[in-house]
Amino acid sequence: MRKLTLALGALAVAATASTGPAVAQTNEQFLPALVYRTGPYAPNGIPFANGVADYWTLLNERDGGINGVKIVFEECETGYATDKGVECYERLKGKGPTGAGYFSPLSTGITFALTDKVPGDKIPLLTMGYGRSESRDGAVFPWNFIAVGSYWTAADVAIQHIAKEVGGFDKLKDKKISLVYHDSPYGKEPIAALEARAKLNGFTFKAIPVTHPGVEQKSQWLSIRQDRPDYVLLWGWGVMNSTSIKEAAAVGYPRDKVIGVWWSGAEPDVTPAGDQSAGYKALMLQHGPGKFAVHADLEKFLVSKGKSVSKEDFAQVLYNRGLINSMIGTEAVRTAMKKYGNKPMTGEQVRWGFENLNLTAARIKELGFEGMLQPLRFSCEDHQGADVARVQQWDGKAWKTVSDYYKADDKILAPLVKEHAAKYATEKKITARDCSKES
Amino acid sequence: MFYRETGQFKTSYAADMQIFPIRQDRIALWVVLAIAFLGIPLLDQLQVWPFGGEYMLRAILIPFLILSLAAIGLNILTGYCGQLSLGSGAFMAIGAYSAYKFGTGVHIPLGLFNLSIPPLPVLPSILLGALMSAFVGILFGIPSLRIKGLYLAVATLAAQFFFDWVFIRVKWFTNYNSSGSVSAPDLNFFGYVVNTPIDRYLLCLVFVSIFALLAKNLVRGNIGRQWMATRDMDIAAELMGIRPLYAKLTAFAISSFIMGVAGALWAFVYLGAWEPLAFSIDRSFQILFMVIIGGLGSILGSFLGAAFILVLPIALDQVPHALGVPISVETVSHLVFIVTGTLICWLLIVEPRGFARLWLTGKEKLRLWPYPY
Amino acid sequence: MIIAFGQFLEVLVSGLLAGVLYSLVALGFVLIFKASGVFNFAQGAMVLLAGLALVRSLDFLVANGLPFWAAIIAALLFAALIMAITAFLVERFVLGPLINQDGLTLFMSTIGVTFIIEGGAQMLFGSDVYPLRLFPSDAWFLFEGSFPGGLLVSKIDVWGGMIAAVLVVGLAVFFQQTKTGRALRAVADDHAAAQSVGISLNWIWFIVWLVAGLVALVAATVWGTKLGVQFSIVFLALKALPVLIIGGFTSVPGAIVGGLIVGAGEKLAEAYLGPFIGGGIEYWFAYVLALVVLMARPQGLFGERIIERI
Amino acid sequence: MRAPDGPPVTSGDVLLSIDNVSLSFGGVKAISGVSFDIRKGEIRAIIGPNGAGKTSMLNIINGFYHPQQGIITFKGEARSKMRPHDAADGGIARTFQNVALFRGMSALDNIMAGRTLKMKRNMFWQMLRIGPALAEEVEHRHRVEEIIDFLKIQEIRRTPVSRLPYGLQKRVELGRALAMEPELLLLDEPMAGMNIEEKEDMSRFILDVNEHYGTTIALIEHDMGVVMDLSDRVVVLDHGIKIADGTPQEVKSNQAVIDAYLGVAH
Repeated sequence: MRKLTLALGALAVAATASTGPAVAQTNEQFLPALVYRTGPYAPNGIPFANGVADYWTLLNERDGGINGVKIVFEECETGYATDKGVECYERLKGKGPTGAGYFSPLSTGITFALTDKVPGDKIPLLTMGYGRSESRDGAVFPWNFIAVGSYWTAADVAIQHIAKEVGGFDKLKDKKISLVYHDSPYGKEPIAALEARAKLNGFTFKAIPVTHPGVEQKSQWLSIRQDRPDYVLLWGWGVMNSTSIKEAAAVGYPRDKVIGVWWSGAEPDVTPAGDQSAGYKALMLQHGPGKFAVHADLEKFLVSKGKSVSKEDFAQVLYNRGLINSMIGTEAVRTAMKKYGNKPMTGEQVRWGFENLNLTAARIKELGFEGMLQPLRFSCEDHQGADVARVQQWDGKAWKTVSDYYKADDKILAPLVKEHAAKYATEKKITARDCSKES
Repeated sequence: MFYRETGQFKTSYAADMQIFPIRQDRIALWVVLAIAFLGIPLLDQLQVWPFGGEYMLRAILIPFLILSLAAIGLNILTGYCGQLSLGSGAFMAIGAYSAYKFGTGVHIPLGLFNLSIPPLPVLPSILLGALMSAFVGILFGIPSLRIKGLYLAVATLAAQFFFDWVFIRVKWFTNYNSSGSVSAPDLNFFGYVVNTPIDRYLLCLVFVSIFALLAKNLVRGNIGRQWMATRDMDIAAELMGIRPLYAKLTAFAISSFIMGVAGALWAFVYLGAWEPLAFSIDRSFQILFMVIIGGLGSILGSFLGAAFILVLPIALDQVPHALGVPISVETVSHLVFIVTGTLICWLLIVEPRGFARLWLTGKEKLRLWPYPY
Repeated sequence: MIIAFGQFLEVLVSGLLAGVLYSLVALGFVLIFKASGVFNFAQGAMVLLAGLALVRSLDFLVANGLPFWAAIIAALLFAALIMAITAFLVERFVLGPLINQDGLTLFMSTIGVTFIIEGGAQMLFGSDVYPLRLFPSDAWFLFEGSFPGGLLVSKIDVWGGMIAAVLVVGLAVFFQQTKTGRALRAVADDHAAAQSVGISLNWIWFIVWLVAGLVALVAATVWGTKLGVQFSIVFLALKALPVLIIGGFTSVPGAIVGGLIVGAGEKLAEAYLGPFIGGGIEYWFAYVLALVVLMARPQGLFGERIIERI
Repeated sequence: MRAPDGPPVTSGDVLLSIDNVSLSFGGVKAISGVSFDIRKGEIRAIIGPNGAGKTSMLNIINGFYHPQQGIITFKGEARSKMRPHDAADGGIARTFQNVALFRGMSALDNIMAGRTLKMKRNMFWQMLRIGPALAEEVEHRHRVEEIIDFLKIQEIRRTPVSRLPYGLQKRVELGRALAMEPELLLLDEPMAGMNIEEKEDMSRFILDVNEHYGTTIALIEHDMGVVMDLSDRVVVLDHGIKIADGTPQEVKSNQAVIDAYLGVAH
């Protein structure tokens, strides 16, 4: 027992010692980063984390922070594990003079766990392109911002693209579309939207689960080979993506009939499979890889001075996504400052900033993200802000954009969002906000 | 000098059979309990170091208590009864998901006879959930009558992977949620909603204290001796009339029950919303480490092991940061792996019976100090 | 009918071959368990370490202008050296001091070793995914005349099968024909007796860990080509476990037969049982299969019979 | 050592009888067609050279081995085989050739474990450990302390048995068997590896048990002097066959026994 108290005492020292230095200066905006640079999903986690960090550093180096408020950030390694993510959240949420501005966990599991905690702590969650699809409904989920696109958007856009390839929605009838998915809440999210689409467009939909972490998919792809679906949608993460592409090649399934979600469409997903990846398509969370205006600044202020944390992943898909993620977050902070003044913002103020964020085309261009992001505007009802996506194809060496923007069909998705949000509200006994009364 | 039992005479067997026959130990226990039940809430109320903010409670003490409980559960099975289990995660999951089902209403359509139970309050939900876990524990304990040692561990792994799959695949358990992730109902105890960190902490503390006491009573009573006899020499135990069936299955049942409670608390109190991955094989291994590092066959060891395994990576993670050493999280995370591994090996070399034995040895030395002869 | 049979055959064959790939990992377990009674949980991590050492040195050498074949040989030697160093360190600092401890303690210590290897390997060689291309990974389509679409056989699986066969023969020769191999068998039979005839236990343990490390390297070449060298490779240990259980902890042929049974069993179950109960059942099916075998034979199919005495 | 004036128990009720029992392991005969009986209150020795099947005989009596053939009658009930817990329930206790104590437990707990069958409170009472459960625990502790006093092992109560010297381990094991309050006590080489002094102590304990508690004892022992002093009747096995049965005096002069011990070829 005495040992126990000792251990706890020692721990307390460690815990408080670490909160010490951050409090020193007051004109600092603290931003936490939940990252996974190790473990099974590290190949995908690293470039994203690098993009996030680089953009914040860029703001500090180039602009001296946000409106003169310096950004202080700290990474915490989650290893993609929910309980570790919760620990990181607890550790970081109170740091800095005003606490954490917002959290981006980059994990559906951690997002689900934090969704329950953030209303109490009054910190917004920015889950760009992942998380609960129904959290688009800002009336029920005031603290979640599923920016740019949800899995239901992705599912809908994928079907639209298939329809275009086969020559119209009427041609979808009697087609077979299978979904190979990571057997977790992440992978299961699109099923509801795909089932709705299947009912509407009359194609046969089949969902094929792959057990975490997805290193063994032989039987799944053999069944695809025997079943011969017209298209295969891929909802994987980490090692599962490249394994899927390899198995598709091994069973001779045409890669250009495989369409991955935007989390299955980055360089670490295709390079391990080498030439076999050629032809594989994936959705874009609006953006692709490559250098844009902002990269010139990054090279000038960071890379040339050795301040960038990225290496080969510079300007890759997930790195760019990290940049966008940081940009949306810091723009929300900037928006909040318009109302509350140029000082560090609390989570509650940043939430207001998100809800009133309006990234126009002009503003996006000004920020150097033209070509990476379409206009984005949050509102009380709409915490997604945009609903468009494109498709890219891997030609064996690089990703090439092969489609225009598709807009997800609100007639299908809006009722789904309403239904699931209402269910969540009843379950958690939440009374939805009345958005007509919000300013 | 201060730790002496000289002059303390027992006048009855009942007194000799207390948990801590030595007075100083008893005092220490009361002090720890007083700190846990009164001191920590007070410090939290005053927001005194190290309880500024909620980090200490929410990220350290609550998971520590819950995982200690799970470790006690596994210790009964592995430490006391000698049945190696790698399926703790599964039994925690069964506790969590069953409690969730009882808490949100059970509805089983059986054709004409629909079985419906209205949503139950939290406390009965958790206990019924744990009961389900105990039931499944008995089921998966049956192979232990034939299979032993590492081979048995595989039977428990079968449980682990099977239930991982069940809770992902069978939508009934997640109330047909599209994503298969569920969130806990309100923690309403007799009209009082437990919500603040300190309330949650005290809730866990009450559960852990009660179950630790009950577990301690079991292991020092008749059934505990049967478990240990089965562990140490199952054949001799059988020839003395100890039925292996009864001893092993009760151990499986009690152990799964406690792990079920821990699982429900982990889901309801710590995570709030969870998916099956929260109870994956990693969790099973984590609990097993706690038991082995803490000390097989020791309730105290379960607490020590839980503290060590939970706190070590967190502390290691924060030390370089606190010292202002600029190391990337990547390197830190790798170092955490290396240091944890090294410490496990080192501890096993120094004392294979874990912290609990180190503690006992220390106490024996202390008893003689400062005059070793 | 002919289609159904073709499909069945295809699933069966690919399952058998996939099983052999598990056997590659399981073999490392068997070697160490047989010679030292240690259940080596670190085998999966050793495959990761070997793979990382191989692919990183290979990439480095190729980038520096070495011809591919020379680079491969050099990289294999480098990886073998890394495994030898690992074997030495494990023997010297972990198992040496733990000699005469019970099986559970030794098992736990290998979990500690797993952590050290996982952290160390990633710190030294990086935690990204590194493509490795040693074997072709497309497929043959056999009997296209008999079955529509032919019978699909992955080339890499066949390579894996051949390598496993060579490995088993190699190990058999090593155990039967070499002096060290015979010493290993003597130690496996009786520690004390082996020591009394002058066999150094430390040396033997080093050798056995080295051999297991080399087996891990072989497994890494195949699995690295299949998955890319990355952290997820450590999960193979969990796929190898049921193989090991079915075959018995102490039998080299058992590891192969166990692999065949697990591979075929889980693939057939996924294909023919999975659709009815929701799919994704491979993982637990392998374990349930192992459990069923254990209920019939508590020591595995090829394990040594446990006789209870008092 | 047995008081010379006490008449040897040569007649009385039969407690256990072995009738034409055979046991083999995969074709190797360990015991073939052995019959003998054990009378209430006697000390019955089973002797024979190594490999004679003595321990197998004890294993059959308390149900660890199941003979392929033959009838075992215990307390008037005939069965073809014993089950270990039937034997224990019926009051057969046992010590082992190679000490089979519960090594992770203290001496006290080992002996308390012997009371298992006598303790009736269920798990839920034990969990609470109040009222009747505590009273039961205390009551049995009293009984166990009597045994501890009897065997003079008070000082080592709390010591884990794995730390005890061999002689004391044997004593604790006897205590554990006594705690079962057996009607029939099987002792497998209770004095193996002991020095003279320890042997004398152990002999005294065995006689005391037999006299004070009236416990019937069957023992295997190599030390002929001890056997002749202690036992009322002796049965001699060789190669799984009974070659002699009778009082120590009778057996001692039996030619077959002498041959067996001297190794005369059959």
